[in-house]
Amino acid sequence: MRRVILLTISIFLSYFSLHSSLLEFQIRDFPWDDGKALILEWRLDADSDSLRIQKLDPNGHYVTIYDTTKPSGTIMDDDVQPDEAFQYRLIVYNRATGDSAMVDRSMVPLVQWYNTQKTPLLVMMLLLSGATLYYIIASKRGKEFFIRRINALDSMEEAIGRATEKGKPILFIPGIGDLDDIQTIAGLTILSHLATRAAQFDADIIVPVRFSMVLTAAREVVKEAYTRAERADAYRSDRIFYLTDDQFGYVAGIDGIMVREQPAANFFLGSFYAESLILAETGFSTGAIQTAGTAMPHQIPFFVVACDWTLIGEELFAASAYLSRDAQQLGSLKGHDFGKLLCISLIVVGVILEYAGIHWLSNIFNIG
Amino acid sequence: MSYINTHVRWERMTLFGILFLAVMIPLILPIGWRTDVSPHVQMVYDLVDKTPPGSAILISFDYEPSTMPELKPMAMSLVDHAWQKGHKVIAVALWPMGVQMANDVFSELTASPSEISSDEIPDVQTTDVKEKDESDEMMTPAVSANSIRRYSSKRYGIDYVNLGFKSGAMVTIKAMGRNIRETFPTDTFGTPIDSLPIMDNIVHLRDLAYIISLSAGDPGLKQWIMVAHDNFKVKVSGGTTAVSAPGFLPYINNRNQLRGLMGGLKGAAEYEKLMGTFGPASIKMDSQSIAHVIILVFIAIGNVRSFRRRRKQRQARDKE
Amino acid sequence: MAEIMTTIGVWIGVFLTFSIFSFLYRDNPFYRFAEQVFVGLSAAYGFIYIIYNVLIPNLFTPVLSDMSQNWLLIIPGILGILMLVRIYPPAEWISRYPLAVVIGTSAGISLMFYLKSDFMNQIAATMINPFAIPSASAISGSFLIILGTICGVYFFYFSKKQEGLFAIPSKIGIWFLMISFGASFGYTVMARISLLIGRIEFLLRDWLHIIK
Amino acid sequence: MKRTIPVIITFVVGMLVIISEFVPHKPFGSIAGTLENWFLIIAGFAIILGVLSLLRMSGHKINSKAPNWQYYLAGIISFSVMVLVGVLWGMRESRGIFGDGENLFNWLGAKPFDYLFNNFFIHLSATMFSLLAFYIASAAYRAFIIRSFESNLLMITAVIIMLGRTSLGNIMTGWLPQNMQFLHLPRIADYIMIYPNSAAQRAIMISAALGVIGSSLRIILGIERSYLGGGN
Repeated sequence: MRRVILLTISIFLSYFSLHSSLLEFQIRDFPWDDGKALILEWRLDADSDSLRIQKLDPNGHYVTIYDTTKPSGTIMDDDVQPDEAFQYRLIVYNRATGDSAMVDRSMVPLVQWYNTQKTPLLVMMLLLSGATLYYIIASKRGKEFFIRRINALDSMEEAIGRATEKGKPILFIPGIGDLDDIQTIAGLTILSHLATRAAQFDADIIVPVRFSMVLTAAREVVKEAYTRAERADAYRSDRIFYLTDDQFGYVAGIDGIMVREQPAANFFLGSFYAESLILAETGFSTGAIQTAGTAMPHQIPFFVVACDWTLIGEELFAASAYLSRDAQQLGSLKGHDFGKLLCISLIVVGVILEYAGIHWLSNIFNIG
Repeated sequence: MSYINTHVRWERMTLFGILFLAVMIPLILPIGWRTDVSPHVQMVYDLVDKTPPGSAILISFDYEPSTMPELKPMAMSLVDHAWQKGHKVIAVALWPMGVQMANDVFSELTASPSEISSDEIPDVQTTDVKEKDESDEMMTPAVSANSIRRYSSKRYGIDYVNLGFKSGAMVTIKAMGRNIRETFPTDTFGTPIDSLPIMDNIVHLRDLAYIISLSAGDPGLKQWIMVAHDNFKVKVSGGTTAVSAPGFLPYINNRNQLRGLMGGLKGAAEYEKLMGTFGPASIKMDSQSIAHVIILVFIAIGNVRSFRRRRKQRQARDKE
Repeated sequence: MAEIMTTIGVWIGVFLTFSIFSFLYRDNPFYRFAEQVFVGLSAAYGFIYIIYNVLIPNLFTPVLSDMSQNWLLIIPGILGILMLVRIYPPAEWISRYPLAVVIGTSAGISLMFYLKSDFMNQIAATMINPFAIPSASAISGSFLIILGTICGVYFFYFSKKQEGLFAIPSKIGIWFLMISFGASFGYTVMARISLLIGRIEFLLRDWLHIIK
Repeated sequence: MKRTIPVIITFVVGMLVIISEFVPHKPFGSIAGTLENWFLIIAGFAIILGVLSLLRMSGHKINSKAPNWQYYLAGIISFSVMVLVGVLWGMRESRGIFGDGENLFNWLGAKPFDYLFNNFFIHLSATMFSLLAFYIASAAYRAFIIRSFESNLLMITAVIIMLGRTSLGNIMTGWLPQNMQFLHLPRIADYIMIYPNSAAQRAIMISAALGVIGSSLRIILGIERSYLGGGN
């Protein structure tokens, strides 16, 4: 009997002790974020066999999200939505004494005005755009920058010349992307230069497009180019036309144009997917001089193999600046180069740090 | 008019004709070359093989008819393997057409032998049977022409379910991580999820033993890796078209972001080899091998011709 | 009846398949017919698809069912209509307004997206300890990745004549690019042959019933 | 009015999107997503322009009896029929003006729109796509010629990968002894894909990203604005 009483007392005491020694279970909002994380912190002075943190799911069940025996610690729950209350509970259990304790907490994750997790991104953006702006301003003030030759771009003029000599049209494909793809816009800015040249040489330029918004932009570009060349009268809006939104329907149409109109120069500049090789091979079979350019890594090989000239990746974006020979634009290319040097030095430093077992730099760059 | 003269045109036509035949003939008369298994496919196989019976697993059908030749054989082998191991298969789709893709696979695998039309029943069953039968501990299903097992006893809602399509890949997966039942309140046929026994005890992605995405592009495997693995720590594996496979190789790393990968038809054929079946992918792989040989021969001929032409030109120049 | 229509469907498919294949030989009436049918059908498909899957669910349904919650959607609606003003040529320039919104959005989104995923994350992926995995292939491979990435990036460097000493990394960069192009090409052959297999399967199975 | 305001709009919109990346608080946090949705809607309206352009071009060819005008007529008919059945009976889950057309469905085995899609569109699309198999062969035949060191690299890697990807590599080098396994063709192919190939792809991605960043900045700052046309 005494043993039973003692046991009861001890259970009572230990329960009490566990409860009172459980110092805290706190939930805080993750500071300066987009409201998608909470910090859960607990501290317990007594021993426990199991310590579980559970979270109330939308169906009203508590689900264990963390299971440990550590007496104190913090975890982050990033599976939350901003401005919604989330319920948690901490359950501690001590098998030897049979004690258990439970604490309930709830918290609303808040959205702040700045997301500190994005600081590396911000710094990098400011560095790159700052450098670009610096070079643009510098070139505006008359500083001249050297830009090496890009053969594929120098050859474009020649291709237009050949088309004019032969009296055959020029075909321009601004890729199969819509205007939400910068490659399409880059293609259109090159079109602006080509169309000016074509207008000067009085060559016919055909631009079939895949999306209606590209149609609108392409017409504005070509019209402006003809006006600039003082040949506004020669501009024909029906040479810039829409075919279809469908990838292969568009390609079937272009193939037809290539074999029937026999253009002497083909330009494929923009974003291309699988159809790249169909276009390039059909163009080859009609004997056109072909210039292609895309930043799609998977399609570049096909253009390299089947076209006369290929703008690889970044060269597509540099093209309009290069062709315009405009000081501001050339200055901005210098900004690209700053980015490259930065990238190379970061890689070198990063590799050395990684080898030394220091991971903070690569972690900074690994952002979601 | 055309740039290409008649000679070159005929040369091209010959190439095309040979290639067409080279692809077609092995489809009619399979050769039976076996590929060896790459470690990445082995990883996928091991993941399925080592998961205990009774586990619920998820296969995401993120493809459409255009990429069926590459991805459907993977789906067939995977579901086959999962059922052999006694897993419960839950299908979802991040692509609208994926729903139909999943239904196709299930109906083909569950078609009872009597449902298979007479021309689908093989004349020479025995030759195929001896290839498999290494690990039929769960059941002994009927065997069809391509020696893919048939599971007429597998029941919808108990052994497998098709939850259907949801748009907004990343968001959908995140929502599934929080609660699958809310993301998919019904299956694709409109049956409430609560009345499907297979879904008992399944609330989160974490309740799944593994997730396999058969992915033809974006959205697909990438989103599953980024959300299901990176956020919710569920094992993710997958199969992709051959073209996009290299892009996923970096995810097979020490963080186990991706547990194995099947790339294209070859990956599918390797999985069939591991399963001990000579399925559709293995047959097509023969076509592939022949076509590759033909192209290599073309390259060789092209080189010989260009070498001769250049020598002729040089000789002509020397004479001048 | 549905079976007959399915059979007819298969024959149509076969006819169109051969019409497109005939282009491999040269342009001909069959291809011209198939091409124009394809352009017409696919343009119609895109048109109908956008009405049912973009305009109705993203604009008309939300605006008509709950105006107070979705009033903001009126703006893109107006911008869309401004786009259509182009039909009247003297007012063509008005379409530049929606165009400016669209291009501004694309530029902003692309800038952030590429900075994150293609610039920073790729740099992070290259910060590797080459000796992390102690095998000859992994160590040599890691060095190749670091060297190849650096030289490849340098290949695109514009503001330096690539002569003398500066030509070396650029040259190495080209080698890596060439290896990669060859690899991509060789790797893609299989996917392309798969497409042809798919077509031949259709002809042999659905049409001729030679294979199962 | 014609040019300055659009440039200002581009600048403001571009800056808002960038700000929304760093400021999660309302109303900034959702700007990028909202604008993306707007893009879809504007593009949805714009498709009418495309359709008009297509009809005008084909109509012109038919009217003037230009060469091959009959085919353009076939194109216009295909377009009109597809649009008509789409509007009348809808597509897949969407209902048209006349509902789902059950009778037609029973007769065709699908909605008329889907019937056209399945039996015309899919075959045309798949066949057009499959032309690539032929073109990849002819491109290889023509271009993989031993010439310069660079083009040899291109060709040799392509050949190794092609061998390694199929059963051939296995047949050719499968017999190699254990200590020569590193010469096994599938292994070499994998090695090339994982290491040098990734390196070059990465270099292209990184530099192209710089190009995109530069172009985007030029667009937002209004330096590159040819897409807006001329005038004041």
